[in-house]
Amino acid sequence: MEMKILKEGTGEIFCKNTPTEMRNWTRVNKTRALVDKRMRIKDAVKKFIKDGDYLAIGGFGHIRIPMAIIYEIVRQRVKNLSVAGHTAVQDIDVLMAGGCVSSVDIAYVVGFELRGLSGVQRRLFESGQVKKTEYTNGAMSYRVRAGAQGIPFIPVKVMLGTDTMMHSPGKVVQCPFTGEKVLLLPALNPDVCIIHAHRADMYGNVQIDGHIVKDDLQARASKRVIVTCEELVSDEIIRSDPGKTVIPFYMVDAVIEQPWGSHPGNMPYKYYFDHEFTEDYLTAGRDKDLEAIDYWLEKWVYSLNDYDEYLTKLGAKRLYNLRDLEFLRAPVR
Amino acid sequence: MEMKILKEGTGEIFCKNTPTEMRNWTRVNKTRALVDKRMRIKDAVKKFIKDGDYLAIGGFGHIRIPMAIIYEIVRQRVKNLSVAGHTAVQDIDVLMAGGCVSSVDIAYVVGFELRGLSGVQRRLFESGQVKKTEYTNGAMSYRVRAGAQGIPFIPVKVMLGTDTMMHSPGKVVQCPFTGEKVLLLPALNPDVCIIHAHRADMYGNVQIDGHIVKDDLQARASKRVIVTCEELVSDEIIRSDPGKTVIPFYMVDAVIEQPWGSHPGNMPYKYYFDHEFTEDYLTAGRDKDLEAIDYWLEKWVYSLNDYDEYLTKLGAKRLYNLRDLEFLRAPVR
Amino acid sequence: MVQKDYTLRELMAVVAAKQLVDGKSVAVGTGLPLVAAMFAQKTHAPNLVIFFEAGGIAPQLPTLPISVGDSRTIHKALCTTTLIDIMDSMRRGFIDYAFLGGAQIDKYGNLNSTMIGDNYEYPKVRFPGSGGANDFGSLAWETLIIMDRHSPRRFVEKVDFITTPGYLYGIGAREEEGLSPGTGPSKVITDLCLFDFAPETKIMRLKAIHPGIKVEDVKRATGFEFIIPDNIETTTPPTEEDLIILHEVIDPEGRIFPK
Amino acid sequence: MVQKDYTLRELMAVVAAKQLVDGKSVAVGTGLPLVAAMFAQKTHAPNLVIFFEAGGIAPQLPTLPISVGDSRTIHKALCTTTLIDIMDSMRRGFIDYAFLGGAQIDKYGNLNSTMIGDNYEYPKVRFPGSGGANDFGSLAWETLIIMDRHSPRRFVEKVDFITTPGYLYGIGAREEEGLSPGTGPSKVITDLCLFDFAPETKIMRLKAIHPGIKVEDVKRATGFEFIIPDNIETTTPPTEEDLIILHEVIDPEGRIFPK
Repeated sequence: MEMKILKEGTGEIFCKNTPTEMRNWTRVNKTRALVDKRMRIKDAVKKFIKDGDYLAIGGFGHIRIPMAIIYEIVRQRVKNLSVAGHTAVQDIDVLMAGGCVSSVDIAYVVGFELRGLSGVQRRLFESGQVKKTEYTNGAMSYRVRAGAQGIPFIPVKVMLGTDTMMHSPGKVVQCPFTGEKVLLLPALNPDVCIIHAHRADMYGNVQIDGHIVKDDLQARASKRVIVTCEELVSDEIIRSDPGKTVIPFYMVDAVIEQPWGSHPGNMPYKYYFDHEFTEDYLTAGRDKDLEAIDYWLEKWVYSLNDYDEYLTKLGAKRLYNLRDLEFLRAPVR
Repeated sequence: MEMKILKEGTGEIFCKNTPTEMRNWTRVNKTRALVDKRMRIKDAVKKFIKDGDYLAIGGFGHIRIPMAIIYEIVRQRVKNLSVAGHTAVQDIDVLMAGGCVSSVDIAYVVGFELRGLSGVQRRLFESGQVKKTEYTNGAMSYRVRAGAQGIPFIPVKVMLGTDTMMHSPGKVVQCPFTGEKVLLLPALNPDVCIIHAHRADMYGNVQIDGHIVKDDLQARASKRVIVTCEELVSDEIIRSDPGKTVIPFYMVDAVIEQPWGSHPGNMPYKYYFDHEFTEDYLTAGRDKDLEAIDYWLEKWVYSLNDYDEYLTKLGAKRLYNLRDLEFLRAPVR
Repeated sequence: MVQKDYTLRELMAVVAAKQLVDGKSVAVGTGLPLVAAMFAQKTHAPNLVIFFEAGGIAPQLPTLPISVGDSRTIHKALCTTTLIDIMDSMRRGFIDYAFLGGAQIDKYGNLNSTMIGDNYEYPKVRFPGSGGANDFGSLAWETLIIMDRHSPRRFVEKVDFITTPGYLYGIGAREEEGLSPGTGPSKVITDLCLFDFAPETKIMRLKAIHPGIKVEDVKRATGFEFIIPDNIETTTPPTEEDLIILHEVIDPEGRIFPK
Repeated sequence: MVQKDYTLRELMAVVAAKQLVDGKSVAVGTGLPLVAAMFAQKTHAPNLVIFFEAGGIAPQLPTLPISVGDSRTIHKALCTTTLIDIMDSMRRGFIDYAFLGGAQIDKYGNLNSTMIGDNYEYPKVRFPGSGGANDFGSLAWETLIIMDRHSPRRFVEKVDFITTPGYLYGIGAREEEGLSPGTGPSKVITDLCLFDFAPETKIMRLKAIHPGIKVEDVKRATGFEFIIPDNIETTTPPTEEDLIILHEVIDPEGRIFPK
């Protein structure tokens, strides 16, 4: 008896980690002990993100995105990253503007939802400078779930019959139990996952308020997990509500307290989008003169030493206005 | 190209629902509107549980189990149930004592952990009166996850090489991406899932404190979901902490406020085991004279009209002592 | 002639809203789809349940979100969860409608939101790709497509890339490829007209035209042959009250309908 | 002769505890395994992390649980989650040790906790089945097996049913069947002795015997041929302090070690 492969896509698999290799790697490289994992963002990026790594980003492209880490990756000029474009918006755009990315698993990229398309990404994808394989948001989540579960592939019921499938590495087979056609997709086990959360303790127990999007799965599927949080709390606070711990400590490699760490993104229950900042950024990226985006990067990334300087440059008033906006109230300051 | 089936088990698949049938059934039979789903346990069991149904039970066998519903199923003398024995302890034992069960997907049954084996279950399984197929706790969760995801099968990395596998319906194949061997198991989509939770609103938004065990997946995979809860709250309370909603309303068919609904089981943060009650029950079940268990059933199930009468018979003092036990404090009453 | 006391976008929003039946559920994107869903809730479908792809279920929307994942989409929600959980619910059959759009559409309702050009490696224009669109188009019971700027460049014989499945290559094709039976696009709402799909061929069929539009206008704007039945309805323009709901209740900031 | 100032159960608990290295993680069942893990935490392995199958991670155990899912297993835990999440973490390689037991064991460490008899349909005795045992034995890095009542009825040439994989039919068998490389049982702790497995054959090998026990006693009690190396250690009996920890700190209610 057999399951015939009826059709298959030609998309390249950018992330080569297999579940078995992940296990073996985890055994040797991840501590299970409760140890203090606080460090500076600079050091976390230096230590855990290498040229050529496959990167997964938490949040939803411009919501709850780990921008402080993103800027630091650009600042350190990391090269040839592959990125999970599992709704990637401002996060991936800055990385691509900084020249850090060489290939992308695309579910949603290039777009800024209602704000239109990105000039930076259009340039890089349309010129073929950045390689790509097609998926869907659901498919990317399914792949990461398979990676988290430690199985090498997963059957899905999306992408079937489309060019999206033909530009993926998916394989169509018939279910040996029901006979129905399913698409098999390879598991995804990123090298690094970066996440911004509401709170964490120094051991790496991470809690997120509101929708989790895909961060639970990505942390479970990845080798390294770097977490910034709005608030670093004691483990007693974590232990008082352990059902809220979305990512347990043993998955996490570095924890950094970084308030406003998602700017200019929206951090639910904390601050809303800095719309003007993003529009200015998009304008620079769409400028035919490439110096415009380089100027932006110089101004907001390279010329600054760290995220503290970035926040200082933004100024307290601007930041607190975003808090007012989040809570739909008029600013008082 | 093909995936050859290298080995396969002979276990019977008791639950015949397929993901595609589930979808079609759901479209017609499940309301998506926010409607009042409160009803009496008696009516919920009558309306939603039929002879021959496949039943999934929430909690962990003797922890957070929906005993009020279990007793009502026995009282209504439902017949020929198949049950997911995904750590099934006191829950399945009472159903089997009541003659409601004809087949079981076994991961963990017969045992009461430290309390030893069940006489009732040994009798029924050893005599072949109740049919069985073998799985593991992990495997049953994976099957339910596949059912929740709406895919007909799932690859797993357990059961391989064992008699457990040979007495399951699993099929061993090689992964078409990595070449490694995996076991394919059929998805599980139960007809009915019964759950006891900490709180719910009348629409069926369900919140559980502490470990979820498998209730999230089982509710997602099942056709019908009946929920009892310690506390029925307004939807405003649910909306104030929506991240805690483990089961959203549209999956749920009936909601019943039933404090102490898990007795003699342990309800985390509410009450501990009624150890004496369970020991008495086990003693009756182990008695070679079958009248002993019939007497127990008559006394605690058939002679009572509903769970209110059961609680009255137990008495307030006994119940509040279990609360004290949960919080490791001396009783005052 | 189009009456000038309402805009085509307003008309499209109202026509889209009317496709939604009370007590059903819809997965929406930002922009017109969300406006249509909110409008339906405020008028004929108060029990319509709204799902957002990023994990928000049945929020009490305080204002129009900018993203399908932003704070507004989880405001006083009944459940906040994960993207995969929304997709799983859709596959389980819990989501009746999904709104979609794209850069191109063909007569079978196949949508392209990936690229323009004939070389995948070097597209003339690269668009976002599927996002959740292919998932929605594969899994929701009915796909409602909204396409503005109805023109032969967007309504084409063959899309450059099938991002999201319509009826693929005709009747039975979705089932043949393994997609869930009983699904597919049911309506296409444009700034000229409303299409449905002929049951016997799954080819787009003119169902209604907007006030002042002629069948010839639609033919000129469409790059493929669609079915023209004997009876063609005219869509109902928004009433005064409808416009008040659109402007004052749903979009007081004028983000979708500039003032 | 066994010294009578400690019981064999106490000795087994202490010997089991000593297999656990500080800073590693262990998935435990109730009874002796949990006692061993708690004892290790109170002595040489304060940074040992405890996982419970039903979803409790790193609780501060206030007292001995009765079930691997009861309230005690989530008391002030760092994370409370699902059974499948624990299994996924184990498959990802995060869990070093799992404790297992069974009704029968063979020379390759295969465990039977399903049934006694030769007819699956009508077993002489039906036991619980795998529960999480097969998952643990398939996925944890090292399986530590605790078997009391060491006798030829329990240590058999061929188990009636392989519930949980040991080394199956010898070296390479686990990998051949598709189990995760580098896993398998590492120790068997009985009331007579401590076994490990010979690296070249994966057959059980006598590593140490309890004080007062002779090799002959072990041979008589074992229904298969195990490997007897030249050097056999003697296990270290619990100290006075060990016994105080066992009785007063871990099991003050005398549930595992009746007073």
